[in-house]
Amino acid sequence: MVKLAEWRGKQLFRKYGVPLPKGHVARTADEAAALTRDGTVPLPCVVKAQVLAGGRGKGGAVKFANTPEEARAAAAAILGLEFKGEKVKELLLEQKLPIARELYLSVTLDRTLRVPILIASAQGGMEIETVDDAAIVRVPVHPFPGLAGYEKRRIAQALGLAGPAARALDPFLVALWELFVREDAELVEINPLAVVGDGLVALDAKVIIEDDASFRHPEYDEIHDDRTPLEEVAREKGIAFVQLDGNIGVIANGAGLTMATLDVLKEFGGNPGVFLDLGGTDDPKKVTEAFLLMARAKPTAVFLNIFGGVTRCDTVAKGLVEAMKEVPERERFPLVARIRGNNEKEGIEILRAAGIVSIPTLRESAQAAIAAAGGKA
Amino acid sequence: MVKLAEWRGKQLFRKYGVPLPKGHVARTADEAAALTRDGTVPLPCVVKAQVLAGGRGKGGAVKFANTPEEARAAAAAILGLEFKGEKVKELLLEQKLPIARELYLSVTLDRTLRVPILIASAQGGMEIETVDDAAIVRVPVHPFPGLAGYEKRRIAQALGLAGPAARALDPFLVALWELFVREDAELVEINPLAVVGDGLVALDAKVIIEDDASFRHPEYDEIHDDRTPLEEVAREKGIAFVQLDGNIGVIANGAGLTMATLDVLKEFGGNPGVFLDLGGTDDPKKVTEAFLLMARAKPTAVFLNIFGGVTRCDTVAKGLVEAMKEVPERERFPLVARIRGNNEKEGIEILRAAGIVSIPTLRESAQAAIAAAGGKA
Amino acid sequence: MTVLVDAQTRVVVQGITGHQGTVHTRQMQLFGTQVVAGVTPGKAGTEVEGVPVFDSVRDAVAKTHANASCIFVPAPFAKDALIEAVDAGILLSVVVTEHIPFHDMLVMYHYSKSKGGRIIGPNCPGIAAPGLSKVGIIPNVVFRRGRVGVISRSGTLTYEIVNGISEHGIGQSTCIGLGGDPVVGTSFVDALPMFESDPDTDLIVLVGEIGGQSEEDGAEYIRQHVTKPVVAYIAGRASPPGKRMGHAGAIISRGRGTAETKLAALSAAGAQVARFPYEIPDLVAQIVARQNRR
Amino acid sequence: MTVLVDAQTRVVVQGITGHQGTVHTRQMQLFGTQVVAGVTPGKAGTEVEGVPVFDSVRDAVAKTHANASCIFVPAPFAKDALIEAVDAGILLSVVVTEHIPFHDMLVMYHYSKSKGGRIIGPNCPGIAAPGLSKVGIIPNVVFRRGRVGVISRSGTLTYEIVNGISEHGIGQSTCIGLGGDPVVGTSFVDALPMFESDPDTDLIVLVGEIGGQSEEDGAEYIRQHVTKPVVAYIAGRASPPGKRMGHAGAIISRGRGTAETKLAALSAAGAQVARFPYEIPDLVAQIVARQNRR
Repeated sequence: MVKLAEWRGKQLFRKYGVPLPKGHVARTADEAAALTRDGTVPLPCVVKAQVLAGGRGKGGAVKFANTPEEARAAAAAILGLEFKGEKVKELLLEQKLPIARELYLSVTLDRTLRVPILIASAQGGMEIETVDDAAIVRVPVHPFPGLAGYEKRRIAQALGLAGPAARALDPFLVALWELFVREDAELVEINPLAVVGDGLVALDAKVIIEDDASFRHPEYDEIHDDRTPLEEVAREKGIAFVQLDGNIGVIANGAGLTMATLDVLKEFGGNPGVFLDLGGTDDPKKVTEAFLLMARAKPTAVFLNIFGGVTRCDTVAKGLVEAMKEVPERERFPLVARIRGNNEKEGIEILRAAGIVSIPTLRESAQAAIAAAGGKA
Repeated sequence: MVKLAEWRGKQLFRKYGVPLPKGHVARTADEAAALTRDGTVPLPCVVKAQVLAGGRGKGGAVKFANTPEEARAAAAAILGLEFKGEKVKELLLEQKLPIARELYLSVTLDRTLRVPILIASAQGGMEIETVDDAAIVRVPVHPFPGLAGYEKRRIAQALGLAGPAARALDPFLVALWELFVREDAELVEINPLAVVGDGLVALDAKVIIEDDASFRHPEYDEIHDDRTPLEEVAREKGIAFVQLDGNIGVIANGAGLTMATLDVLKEFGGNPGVFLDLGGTDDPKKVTEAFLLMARAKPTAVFLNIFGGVTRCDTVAKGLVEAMKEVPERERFPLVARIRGNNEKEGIEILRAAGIVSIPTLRESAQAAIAAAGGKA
Repeated sequence: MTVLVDAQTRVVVQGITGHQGTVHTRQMQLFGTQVVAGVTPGKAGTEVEGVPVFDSVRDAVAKTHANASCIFVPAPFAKDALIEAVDAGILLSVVVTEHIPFHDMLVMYHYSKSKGGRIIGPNCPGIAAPGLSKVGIIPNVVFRRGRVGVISRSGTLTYEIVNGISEHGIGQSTCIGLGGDPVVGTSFVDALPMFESDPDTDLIVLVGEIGGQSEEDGAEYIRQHVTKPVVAYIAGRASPPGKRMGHAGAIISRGRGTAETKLAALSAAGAQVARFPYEIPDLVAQIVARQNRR
Repeated sequence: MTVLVDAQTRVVVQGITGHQGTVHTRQMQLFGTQVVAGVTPGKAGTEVEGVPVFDSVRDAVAKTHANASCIFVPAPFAKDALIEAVDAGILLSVVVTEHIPFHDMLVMYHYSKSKGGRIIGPNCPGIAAPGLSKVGIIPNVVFRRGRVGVISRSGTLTYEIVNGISEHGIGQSTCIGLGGDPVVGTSFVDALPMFESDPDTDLIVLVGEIGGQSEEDGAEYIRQHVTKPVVAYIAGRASPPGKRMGHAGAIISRGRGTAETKLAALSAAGAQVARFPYEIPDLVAQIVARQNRR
C-alpha cells in the first residue's frame, strides 16, 4: 500500500475540491520563515512534520508560530527529528484557524458487504478506535449509483450538522467518494474535520492508495513507505518478504502455507525471523533471488516448506541449489527442507545431491529447523 | 435539447482528450486572415460555417484556403450567409489534414435496451442514415461497469482498425463514453472520424445535451437552438408550444391528448397551426399566459380540448376568461371549447358566463372548430 | 391475483409535504389506497392528511411496513429518492416526477432491477386498480371496477379513454400509465405479461404514441404471447415527427417509430386498432358483448 | 446434485494462449474437465491443447455452448474479461488472476451479481470436484473422489490439506479455493449452504486465515444453518496482524479478524478446530469413522 504524506493527501483533496487551510510545504527553516513573511502562509500558523505515523501533536512534531521568526524556529526544531523511526525531511505550514468543533470522516472498504463504507463521528481529533461504537455511524455505499442523498443526510445528522454547515459538508462527501473511487484508495480519512464558523475545513489528510492499482498510478512510483531496505528489494522483485524479530528464516509458497509454517514453528518454540512467500512462481531464477535475499537477512537457520502445485518441487530445488553456490562459505546457514507435491521425487533427489535432506512431515521438519537454529528461543 | 455548434462540441472533445486538428474560431474575415498568418491555424486550412444544420460541404458553407488572403476571402464569402435558415456568425478554421479514410462513430441512447449505445461504421463522412445496415455496428454499453475492453475491440474491428490505429481509437471511445455520461448528452457524434497516418482525428463534432439535465449545466443557458421566437417565450414559461403551418390553434393538456386532438382535427379536414400543451398545471395564471401566447401566433380559430385530472376544468376556464379580457377586440378569434373531467360543471359554467360554449364530444367539438376557422383547409 | 397493486399495497409518499404530494395523498386515500407513510427530510414527526411523515424511507418502512413508493420529489432529487426507496427494500416505485434526466433514469432503472425492484414511470400517472388501490395521480372519478386492463404511455389521454370506457358502463381491472419519457421503468413488453396472466383481466387496451419503438416491441409480444383481445390506439398520426436523438437515433429505430409502423405492427399482431380515442370504448364494448355471449 | 461444477460444466479459458492459461488448460483436461474453448483477442482460429481459440467469449459461447469461464488474463484486463464473460451469458467465473485492484473487483462482483452470476476468486485456485470437473489450478494429484467438502481461503495450504486428507484414504466431493483478496466473489457464507445442501458431501473442512471477518461470518452461518460436521483451521496465529485498511479498517472489524476470535467463533459454532494443518486429516478420519459406524 502507498501511504501518502499529509501534504500529498491534501494535494489530492484540493484536486477534488475539499476546502483546506491556506498552506505550503517547506523543507528548510529559511523557507518556513519566507513563506510566512510573504503571506503565502498567513499567520498565526501551524508547523507540522510530514511523517506517516500518528500522534504528531503529543510527539512534538507539531508546533505553532505567530511570527516568521517563530515559524523559522519551529521548523528548525522539527526538521531532522526522528519521529517513530522516520526522519522529518518535510514540513507543512498552514494557517491556524479558529476551530469550533472537531469531527471525523473517512471512507474505506467493507469486505463483508463488499462496498465502500463511509465512517463518521462527531468525536473527531482523536484516534477513531478510541471512540465509543455508539458515537460512530457507518454508511455503506453501493458503487453503481454511488453516494445518494439520503446517505449524505445520515452522515450530516451523525455529525450534528444542520443548515449551512450541513450544506458545507456536501462537497466533502462528494470529494471523499470521488477520490476514493477514482484514485484507487483503500482509505481516505479526514481527522479532524474542523467546524470553522459556518464552514468546514480538512485539517489533516490521510490517504492510502491500494498497491494492486499501482499500474494505474505511475505518479506514486517514487513514494516509499515504511518497508525496510530488504523488504523494498523484495517488493521490486515481486517477492512477499516480511522481517520479524526472530532468527529462523522461513521460505514457503502461498500466504496460507507460510502462515501455517510460522504457526508450527512457534508452537514448538521456534522464533521466526523472516518470512518469504515465493507465491506461485515456477521460475528457478526467482527462487535463487529469493534465497539470496534471505541470506542477506542473516538467519541462524532456514526452513524451506514447499508444497508443489503450480510451483514444481524440482524448480524450487534447482533454484535453491544455484543460490547456495552464490552464498560465500562463511555466510552459509543450516537449511532444513520439506518439499511435497508436484515433482516431489525429482526435487528431493536434487536437494539430496546437494547435501540437503528433505523431511516429509511438517511437524518433524519444523522441529529439525528449530534444532538447527540452536534450539528453542 | 441543446445542440452545440461544432466548435463548442470540440471544446468538450478537447476537455475529454479527443485528438483534433489545430484550429480556432473566427468571427470576422480579418480574424481569419490573422489566425492563419500567425500560425495559430496552420495552412492549408479549412474554413467552416458554424451552423447547426448538416450538409455544409455541398451547401457552400465550407471552403479551403492555402494562404492568409485566401482564408480572408473564404471567411468573407461564408460570414453572413443564410444557411438553411441560419445566419452564419461564426467560423471554425482548422488545419487541413491528409485523410486516408473517413469513419463514423457516435453514442446515443437505446430506449429499448435502456442503455447507451455506441454506433460505428467504416463508411464515414456521409449521413449515417444513408449507410447500409450491414455496414453499421451497434454496441450497447451497460452504465454500471461502463465501456469494457471487448466492446472497444468490437468497434475497432468494425472500423477496420488494427495495430497502432486500433490503439489510437481507444482514447476516442473512452472520451465519447465519458463525455456522453458526464455531460448529460443525448448524442455525441464524430463524422467523419478521419484516419490520418497511424492516428485518428475528429474532423467534425456533433453534441446534443439533454434539456432535462439543464439544471446541471448552467454553461448552456445562453445557447439557443432552432426555436422560433414564440417557441422561445413558451420555453421560458414552461409551456410546450410548437408552430406548424396551419391556421387552427390547439390548446390541450398532456402530450398524448394534444396529439390525439391534432389527429382528429386533421381527419375532419382541419389544419392545425400551433399546438400548445398546458401539461399538468393547476395555476390559472399559467393558463392565461399560454392563451396570450396563442393569441400572438394569430390563429384563425382556437380549439381548447381539456380533460381535467390534475388540472381542474374550472382553473382552466378562469385562466381562459382572464386571458380573453387582455386580448384587444380586433385581435380576438373564435374559440371552441371541450372541457371534461375534474370540476367539469364549474368550468362549463364559467365559460358559458363569458359567452363560450363547451361541446362535450371530441368529434363534434373538432368539427365545430374547423367550421369556426373557415371550413376545411 | 392482481397487477402490481392490491388491497395489501402500503404506500409511502416521497415528497409528501409538497403541493402535489399532499393533494395526491388525499386523492389516493379517497380511492381507498392505504397511504401509510410520507417522507420529507427534516419533517419527521409531522402529519399530512393524517399520514405520519418520516425523515427517511428506511424509518418509514421500519415503522409502517410500507411496500410501495409514490415519488413526487423534484427532478434533481428524484434519482436519490428512488435509490433510497430501493435501499429501504421497496420493490415497487411509481415515479410521478417529470423532467428527470434520462442519464439519471438509466441508473435508477438498472440499480432497481439489480435489486429485484420495479419502477413505473417516470413522468407517469401511475397505477390504479379500482376498488383496491391507486399509486399515482390518475383522477379517481374516471374509474369503474371491471375487467378491462389499460396500458398507456400517455397521461391525460389515458384519463379521457378510461373515462370513455367507464361511461359505456364497462369497468377496469388495472390501469397503468407507463410514462412518456425516453427511458421508462416499465414498458408495454413488461406490462403485457402481467395483464395476460391476470385472471381479473379479460381484455387489454393499449394506448401508444409516436416515437420510440415500444409499441412495435409490444406488438411483437402480443403476437407471440397474448391470448386476450387487445384494442390499440396510437396518438400522433398528424404530429410532426420528433427530432430527439437526431441521426443516430434514426439509426436505432430504422423505419420504426411512426404512427403507421406502430399501427401496422399492432394490427398484424391481431390487435383491433382504433383510429381515434373515442372509438376505443365502442371497440371495447363490442368485445365485452361477445365475451358475455360465450 | 453437486457444488457449482459437474460433468456438464463446459469451460472457456480466457487468456488461454498465455503461459498459465495453456499449462492449466492441459491440467484441467487431464482432470477430466470439458475445456471447450479458449479466448485471446486476435488469436481466433488457432488451437491450444486441441481447444479452439476465439476472439471473444460471445463467439466462444455461440460456437461451443461454454457455461463456465476460467480467467487467467493479467490484472489490468481482468475486470474487462469478467464483464465480457457475464455479458456473454456465463454465470460461473473462476478468476485465477492475482493483484486485481479491489475497486475493479467491486464492480465485477456487483455487476456479475446483478446478472445472476457467481464469481470464485479472484486470486484463487478455483473449484475441483474429483471425477467430474475442475475449473482452476489446484494440482490434480492431491485429490481423491469422496465425500468431504473443502472450503478454503488459501491456495497452497489447501493443496497441502487436501493431499493430507487423501493420504488418509479419504476423498473429497468438491473443493473450493475462495481466494485471499479483500473482496472475493464467494465467501464462506456463500459457499457453506452449497455444501450443506449437497447430498454428496458428508462433512465440511473450512480453512481460514487471519484478517477480515469472513471466518466469523461463516461461523455464525454454521451455528444457525449447518447440520453437517465441520472441521476448521485458521492459519496465522503466529503472524503479525496485517496493517491493511489502517484505523478505519479496525473500526469495521472491531475486535474481530484475529486467529483467536475466528477460532473461538468456529468452536462456539460447533466446529472441531485443528491447531495445525496436519491435525485436519486425523479429525476428518475420526468423523468419517463415526459416520461409517452409523
